[in-house]
Amino acid sequence: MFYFSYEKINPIELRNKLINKSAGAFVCFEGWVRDNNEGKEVIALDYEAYEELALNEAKKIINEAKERFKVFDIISVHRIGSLKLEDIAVWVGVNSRHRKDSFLACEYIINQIKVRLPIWKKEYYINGDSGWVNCENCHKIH
Amino acid sequence: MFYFSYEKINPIELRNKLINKSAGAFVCFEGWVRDNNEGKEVIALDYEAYEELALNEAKKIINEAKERFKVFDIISVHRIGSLKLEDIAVWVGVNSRHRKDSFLACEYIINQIKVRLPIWKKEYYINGDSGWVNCENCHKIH
Amino acid sequence: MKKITLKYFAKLKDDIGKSSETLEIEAKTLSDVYDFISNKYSLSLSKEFLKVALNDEFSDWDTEIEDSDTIVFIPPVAGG
Amino acid sequence: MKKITLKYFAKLKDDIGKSSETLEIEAKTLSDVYDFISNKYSLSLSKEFLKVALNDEFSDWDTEIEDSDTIVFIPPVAGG
Repeated sequence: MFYFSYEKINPIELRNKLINKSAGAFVCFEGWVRDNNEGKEVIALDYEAYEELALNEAKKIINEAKERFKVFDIISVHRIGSLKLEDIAVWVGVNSRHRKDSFLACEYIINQIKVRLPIWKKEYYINGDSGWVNCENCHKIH
Repeated sequence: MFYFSYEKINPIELRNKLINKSAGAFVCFEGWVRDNNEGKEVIALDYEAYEELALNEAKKIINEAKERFKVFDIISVHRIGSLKLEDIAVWVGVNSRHRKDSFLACEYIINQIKVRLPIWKKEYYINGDSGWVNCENCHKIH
Repeated sequence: MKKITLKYFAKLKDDIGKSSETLEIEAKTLSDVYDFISNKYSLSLSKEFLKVALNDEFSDWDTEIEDSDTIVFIPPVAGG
Repeated sequence: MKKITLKYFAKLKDDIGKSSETLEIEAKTLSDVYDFISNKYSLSLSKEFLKVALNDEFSDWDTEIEDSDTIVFIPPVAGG
């Protein structure tokens, strides 16, 4: 299951949804808003998503992970909107019988989310600048 | 930091100790008491540790992880005593700037804990039997 | 003429100044649509850095459009 | 004669029926100590499956003991 959240992500609530008597392992990843990126001091950021496509693509990613690894359940939530330092931007939790599958599935999910989901991040810097991450070099001279 | 807990492990409390403005990634592993092992139905278990040696060895494991991977902090807690299904037996949390280091360090720590720390698990089965895990084959005929 | 809906996100939304529009267009492929939009708004975003989606699924620039399609040009995502 | 402290855990504690003892022993190495204990309690646990700790650090069976050492024989740990 993947969904977007417009409010603060509550990690313990998500974790508790994955409790399963037959699972011996739980692995989770949290992506946090950190105070620096490529040498610039970050004070806040906005996440924006093309939600319809992201939801379609996230469903595929989760199905791929379930085919590749022996896991019971996968939950992932991505925050949208204005985030502050230390806020959770993305959460991925996996449970499985054995720990190796949870580690592999969790890392697979977050790696694929980062490259495949249409989610954009605008950073606000301490010097007053702001910018869409990864789109500073997408220009050409016409 | 590694320590033993004689009470239920509180995952959100441990997670919050790792909050760090410069960290972009947090990975945690939880080992849960599951209802089956090698085909037998488990209803509860006891963990026992040789604590002095385990604490010495855990310190080494954490230092090794910090040398190998670029992480900020590592916290791990192992439960001791009588556990019920779904209880957390062991918790490992790591934060880092980039996610790869957190994944690698977290998995390194739990793998090493499992093989190197003198911690024993006695399982209680639904049929009334019980036994120390991994010690059923350590006998020879004198 | 085909009637299509365009949705804009992130850098493209900022550059174009709106998040969606509906227009009638004489275009064959998704690539043609981007060329039209790029010209209309004097965009400096290179197509080579963009992906494209048709009706909420990833698509190819060569794909031919139909009436009432929804099209989204996707700037580079946030990555690691 | 050396005075040593032995601590027992898990399967060994169950088999021996106590969690520690202090005794005076005529033994040279940790291996000798285990042979003595194994004989004393008719243990069926093979030394090949055990590790041994001397004064709260892992050690080797060949290590020589000294007066007031603390020795622990370590059954297989719980593993994955």
